[in-house]
Amino acid sequence: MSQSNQPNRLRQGGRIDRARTLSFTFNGKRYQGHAGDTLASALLANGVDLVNRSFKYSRPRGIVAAGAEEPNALVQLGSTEAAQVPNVRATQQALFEGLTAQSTNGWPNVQRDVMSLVGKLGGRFMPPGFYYKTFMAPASMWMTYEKYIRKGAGLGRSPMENDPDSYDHLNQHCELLVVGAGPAGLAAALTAARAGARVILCDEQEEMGGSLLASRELLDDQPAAQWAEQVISELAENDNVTLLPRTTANGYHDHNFVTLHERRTEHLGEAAPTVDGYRLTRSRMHRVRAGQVLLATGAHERPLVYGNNDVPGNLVAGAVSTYIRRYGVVPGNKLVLSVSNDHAYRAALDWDEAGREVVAIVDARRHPDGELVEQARARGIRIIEGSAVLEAKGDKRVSGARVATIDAAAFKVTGQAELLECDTIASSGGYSPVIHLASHTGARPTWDEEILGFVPSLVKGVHAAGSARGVHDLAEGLADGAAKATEALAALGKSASAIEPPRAETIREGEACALYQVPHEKPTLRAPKQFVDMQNDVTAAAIELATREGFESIEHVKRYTAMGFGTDQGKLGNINGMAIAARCLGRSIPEVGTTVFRPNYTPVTFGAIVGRHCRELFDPERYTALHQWHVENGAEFEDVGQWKRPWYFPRKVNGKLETMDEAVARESLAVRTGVGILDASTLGKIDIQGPDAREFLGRVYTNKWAKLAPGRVRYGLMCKDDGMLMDDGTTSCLGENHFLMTTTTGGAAGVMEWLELWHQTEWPELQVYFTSVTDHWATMTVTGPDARKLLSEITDIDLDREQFKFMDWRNGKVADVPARVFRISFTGELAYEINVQANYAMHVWKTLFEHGKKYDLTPYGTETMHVLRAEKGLIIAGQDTDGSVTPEDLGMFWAIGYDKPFSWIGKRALTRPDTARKDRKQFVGLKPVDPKVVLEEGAHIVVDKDQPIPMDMLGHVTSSYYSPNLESGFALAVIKGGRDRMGEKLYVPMPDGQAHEVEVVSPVFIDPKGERQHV
Amino acid sequence: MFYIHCPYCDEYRDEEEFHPKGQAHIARPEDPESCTDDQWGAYLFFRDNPRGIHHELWVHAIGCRKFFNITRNSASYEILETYRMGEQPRFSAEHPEGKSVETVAAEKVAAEAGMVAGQEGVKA
Amino acid sequence: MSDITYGKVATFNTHPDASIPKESPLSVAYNTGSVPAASSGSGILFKEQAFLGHLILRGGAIVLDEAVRKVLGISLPGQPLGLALDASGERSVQWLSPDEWLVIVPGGEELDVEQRLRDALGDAHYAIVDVSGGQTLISLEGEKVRELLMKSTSYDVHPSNFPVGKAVSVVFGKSSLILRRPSEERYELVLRRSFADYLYRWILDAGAEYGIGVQR
Amino acid sequence: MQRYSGFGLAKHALSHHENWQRQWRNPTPKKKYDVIVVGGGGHGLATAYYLAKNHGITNVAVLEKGWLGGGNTARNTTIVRSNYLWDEAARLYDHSLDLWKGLSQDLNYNVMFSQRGVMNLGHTLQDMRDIQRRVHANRLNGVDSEVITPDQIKEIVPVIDTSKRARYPILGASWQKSAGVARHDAVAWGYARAADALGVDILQNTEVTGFKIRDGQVYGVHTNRGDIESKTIGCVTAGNSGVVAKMAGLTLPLESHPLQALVSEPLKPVLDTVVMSNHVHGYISQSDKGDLVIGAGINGYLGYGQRGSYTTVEHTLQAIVEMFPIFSRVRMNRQWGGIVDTCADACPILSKTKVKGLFFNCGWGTGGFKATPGSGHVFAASLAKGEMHPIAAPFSIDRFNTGALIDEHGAAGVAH
Repeated sequence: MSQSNQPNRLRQGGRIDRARTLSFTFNGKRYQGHAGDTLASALLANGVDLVNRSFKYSRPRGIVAAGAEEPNALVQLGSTEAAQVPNVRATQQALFEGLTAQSTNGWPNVQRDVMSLVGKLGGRFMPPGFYYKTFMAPASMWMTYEKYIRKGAGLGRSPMENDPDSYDHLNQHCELLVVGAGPAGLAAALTAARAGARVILCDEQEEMGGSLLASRELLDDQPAAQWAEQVISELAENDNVTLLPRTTANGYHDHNFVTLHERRTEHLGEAAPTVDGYRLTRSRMHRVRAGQVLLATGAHERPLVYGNNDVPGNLVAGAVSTYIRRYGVVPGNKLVLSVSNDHAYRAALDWDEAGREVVAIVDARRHPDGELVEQARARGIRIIEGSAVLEAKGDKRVSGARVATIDAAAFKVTGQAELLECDTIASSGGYSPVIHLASHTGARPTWDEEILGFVPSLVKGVHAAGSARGVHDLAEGLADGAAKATEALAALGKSASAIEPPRAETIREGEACALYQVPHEKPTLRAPKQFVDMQNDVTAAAIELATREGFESIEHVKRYTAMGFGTDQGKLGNINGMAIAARCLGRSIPEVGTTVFRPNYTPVTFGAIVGRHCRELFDPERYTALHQWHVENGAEFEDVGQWKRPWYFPRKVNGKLETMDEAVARESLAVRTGVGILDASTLGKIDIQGPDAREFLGRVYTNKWAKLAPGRVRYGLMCKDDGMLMDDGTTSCLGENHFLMTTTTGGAAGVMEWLELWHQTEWPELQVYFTSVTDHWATMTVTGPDARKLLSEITDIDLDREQFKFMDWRNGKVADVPARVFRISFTGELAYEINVQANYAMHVWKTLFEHGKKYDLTPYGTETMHVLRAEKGLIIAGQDTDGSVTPEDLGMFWAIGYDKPFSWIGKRALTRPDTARKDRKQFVGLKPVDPKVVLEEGAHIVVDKDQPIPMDMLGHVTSSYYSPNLESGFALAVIKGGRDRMGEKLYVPMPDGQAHEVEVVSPVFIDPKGERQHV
Repeated sequence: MFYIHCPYCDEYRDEEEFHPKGQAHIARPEDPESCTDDQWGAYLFFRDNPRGIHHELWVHAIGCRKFFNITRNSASYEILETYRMGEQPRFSAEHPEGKSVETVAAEKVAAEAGMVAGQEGVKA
Repeated sequence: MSDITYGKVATFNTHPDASIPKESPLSVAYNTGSVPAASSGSGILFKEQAFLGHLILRGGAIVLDEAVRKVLGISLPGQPLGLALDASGERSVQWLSPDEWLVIVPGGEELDVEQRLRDALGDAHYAIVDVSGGQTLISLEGEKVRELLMKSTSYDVHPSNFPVGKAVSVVFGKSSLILRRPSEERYELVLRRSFADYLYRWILDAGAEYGIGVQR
Repeated sequence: MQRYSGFGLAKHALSHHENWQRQWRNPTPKKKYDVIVVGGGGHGLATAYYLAKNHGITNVAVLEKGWLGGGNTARNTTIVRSNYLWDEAARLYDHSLDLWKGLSQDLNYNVMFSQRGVMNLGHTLQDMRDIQRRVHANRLNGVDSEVITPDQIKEIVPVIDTSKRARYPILGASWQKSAGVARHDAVAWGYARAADALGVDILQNTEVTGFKIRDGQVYGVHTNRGDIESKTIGCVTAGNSGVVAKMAGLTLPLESHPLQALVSEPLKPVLDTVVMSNHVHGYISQSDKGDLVIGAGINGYLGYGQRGSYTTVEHTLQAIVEMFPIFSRVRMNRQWGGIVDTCADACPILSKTKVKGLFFNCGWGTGGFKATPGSGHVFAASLAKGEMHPIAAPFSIDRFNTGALIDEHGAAGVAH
């Protein structure tokens, strides 16, 4: 084992697996670490101080913390393009063999960064808000300035290749979700599990146990970590408990919905491994609905804000202990510890035990007297009382600490500074409960003066325990976890008795003092930079300046300085920043505001949020029963809602595939001269039964239904109560109290819900039931002059024109399959819509083609359908209408039952001043004067083609095609006062300056008397 | 992400199974033809839009397909109750703590007595 | 004629001779998708029970109960989300809403059942609609079915919430379906025809981790 | 007002920034003002600024219950465009776009209006028909707009997937080159500073609790800091408009819904323009800091909680990854929500009310930020004259009774 190449690795200790050495690469250089390391602990073990450059000033930065709160150590992960992950926090990335990482900033490299010069020289010219104050002249130059500003944007970079991995979701339910498997969380989970509750326990770290894993304390006279292991193994045995290590609760949402992001494979490699032939999902989002939520999320230690506190070698005190005790890494040789509390003394004791020099403990309190203080004294560690580190010395690594006595309350340096030589400064300004999840749904945390931190305000169903609510003592935290679990279960009506917590030694701690920003001899604006938010390079001076400029709300301060907007969301800095703002404004912290957080607690890969809803599973494709045939016969498809509908069927002609125009010309001619067939199965179909079915139809349709006899079919218009057309379709009378309604393809679900809405909420007294039968029936439209000949070959239905008239329907067999055949037409030709139970559709369809060969039966798609119906002036709701068109605008007076006794939906609105206007846009036909012209759909129509812009627009082209039947382009349009403009010549101005001349005509272009459909 | 008790399925279901349908208890005027334009406009478009307790119409779209009402706080998003069409809420801006079950029962009896004559819609 | 008018409502026999070929809603999936074979290692077995008779029954519970018992020998599940089977397990009645039930019977029986129900119900206000062509039934068995369901629906499928005899309509992937628990070892899905291909692909994808096998 | 410039900045740097002045005062409310603007968001502040600058009415108070620009101004995705369908809306938004172009100089505050272009993608044939319709209308209305092909899209946005692989392949887009983004907070602060310099009193932490109305005429407001009188009051309170209207006994034809947005972690520049898709439902741009700024959908329920449903975020990111598969490994940093006041026709209300002297400017739905200068400009003119400005007139509350709606659902960034 080559211990030698990891200079900061201790000979023993820590929870790493020394038998497993892992190689990794950082900024192109190879290093070694061990299984159980994070990238951060491995870098520290190897003495890598400089891990990044800062965002704005390009200052050298090192590792500060050991967990989610780390602001600096963001790296770009991945050895191949597709495996790139930007902005990975080295403190949260488990080491794996072959891990490849780079600093996200620094050019040409992080050691010698050109931009650092800019930072050094220009830093002073970049106060907060400097963008707002400059780059304004001349106005035309901003885009140029911005181009250069943008070059400096960002931390890591996006991969430029598609992700090789996939992600998934797991929906979970539990009675109690415990977030955090530290002392309070374990005690809570155990209490709930023993009470038989369904429990989920998650923890963001590689290993459960939280602070117990690096704790100095004993539980039941054994190392705390051992107790944690016992609890975890008991929980693992319990079927009702789900343990999720490596899983971050990243968002708390309303009604106890919590998203847990489980990193399933990120600790194994840069792409997910394959196990038993299945490639694991890279990570998994657990979408948890919890009866109760217990937050045992612990606390983040606050660093002190002093000069040059960002130089590598400055750490938070707790991180020092964690690296030593959990990873067997001492991140330096000579430590100065600057504290405001007893708890942090542990860092010095651990450092001392690791055999390295503690230069001094600098304690801001005049007379620290807790047990840990005594222990430190007993070891002969120098304690400098009433003092703090004013300023770190050093450039790429701490070389010393300037220390002086201070008056924290008066914000003054009171003594002469002493320079202590050291390479590491650890600091602690107290502990901020991790309250993020509790505030995700808007609850405002409250300031607790006793613990000098915000404690969560809890919404219904959420509980906090242990450090997460300021109970930092180990013994109390354990008991608190158990007690809160019983409270949570009681809220579900479940009784549980709190577990007997393990025996823990209570360590008497002296009172902490409030210290955030350490005063300097120079005023803040002139002092060396004192960083508050290291990721966004926000200094104490910036906050002071913001308050001077009138930014008094903490929200303003944050926005003006960008404090807390980084990927760490200000976990280390926000409260220090608030304290500084409060000092500048002469207010208290709670008066300045509160701190709220938004999901995510830590950033989450888009892929994990997306889950399997991507690529081929992004959105359902709905198929008709005939889909396979369409695919095999070369259909091009159109997306209509979620349906895949054949758009057209290009044929190979002389070895070349037809264009759409060619195919559509052929298909539409076939229908007008021979016979064509359309798969119309996607139309919505609703079975309506009941004695009041007819009355109901009369209320929801604009036209009359009282007299429609069984065997007959009628077209209907459906409006909303604002009078605007919403859907249309035919409805057939199957029996006196039985109807089959059809809807548009896209409108099917909406119409079904619409009918239910009116029935359930307005007219429950009407006896009627609606049932969707869209998928039950397959619908095939056979249409064209030869339709009767073809159909008669394979049906027992009497197709005689007198026996089976237009707008009749009949039962019978088609291709030996029982069918309902509707003689309705959307093409203007003789047409039969054959409906069969969908399982038999393919047989009927194929039989039609067998018999249709001699008639050249031509399959056609939606494009030809559109052309054919447009030639007949038949609208498509949603294309020729847009939610602002009434039946009157469409000129469909024949379908408006003005004298129906019930004021049907939409009727009242038609007499409002605007809907009754005579010059509303009305539905008309347009014929281009040049028959070769096919107008652009959506083009607008004007009277005066030479009018300067803005032009007065009369309306627009809703549908436009070339008609092989008319041998001309033609269009449908809505035009102001259109019905009074028949024969008028208008213009359609195009982008190229041309204007097409058009004549306003009837929208019915073919067979105006409608004879062909009656043949 | 609401967890909604469907009063028909009688259990809590995830929000994604439901569709919100706007303010509850907006009945279509009995005689539309006698409404003024302003009255018709009020029925179509004008809404209470309160910050606080709100009664709203939802449908259990992926589920039993029944419409029902929710009393919800539009600021905290807490759902105070769900109730079937034709029922009256216990909680309201006037009664944020909820009327007692007895009061509701008494009101229901009175309302039913009053409904015998009229064909009042269930949304009223 | 395949059509009988019951009073004022039309019924319809959709079935031709048995010789006529038919295709289940999963035919595209079987033809163009993957059909992994079941093996001893399969944590999930997927099996379609195609071509069953599916009827939607609408009406008041009191009105329908007696007729259903008479015709199917099953008590109408009056409680929400109830699923009741006959002794053979081949016929079932499922609560869909306070006035709606799904009846599933062996394929070809549906018209007969409908007509017998109509005979029994007389003049009452109710509706019966044949939807057999529009949906298909899938059975899922195996120790990993619950995990597959958890990947697919936010409904709580833990046995404490989803015991035998329960059936629910739920969001599934980005579509929806009916999820049923007819017995300890079996879960059933009722898919709509047009979504069947998507749902099949979704289920296979979700089940790949557990070695899902398709029995045909 | 201390003038901002690069030179001034350098000078301040030499004095360690010790001499910067407040950007706006913190005055004590007067008893009476000529005009009161309720709501200190972008629109309200702009209204006050133009009242003072264009109409010489400087005895104006802006009453803000919290902090300036703390509502939707601080929460939107900063998109500025004017490619609206109907003449009335196009005129309003294009008027606004014109003002955007010189705004930084006008306010002496860099609002970083960056004309990096906005494209609205079409994924279905109907999408393309709607896009063409809108672009044709824009062109004849003098609004810069064109239809572009998938190849052109790919050229402008190389990282987008325009292949046929997609569930809903991209068929084309409308493209407004002169559209772009701006720095949202700076807009509020810039207007506040400029209005303050002209004498406007900006009163933060001042919450209106009621209106003083006599004989149908408004003459003041009750606030948590005492009564303040004015016979002309403009309410510009966005998501809270319904609540404010109720204090005056009014009901408005709108509802307040949650609208969410989210950002990724900062990335090196990868996306240089704004891409919007109504069909797969998401829109995205990249800020100067490097965050991908992503707009999510609106929720259909009433919501004042400044948060919406998580599924909406899921669906939005699904759409983003569908269009930009390479972003799958990019990470989402933060999400948040705003309260958008939406009308049935997705157009705003700029209107008098039944109460004389009481005006409302609301209902901007998802389209408020881009309209900030134009909205303030025409609303100020309306308050100054007592009659609605011609550009504002079609947006009267009356349209909901007459039926003269201006249906902009197709053009609104988010289909409601």
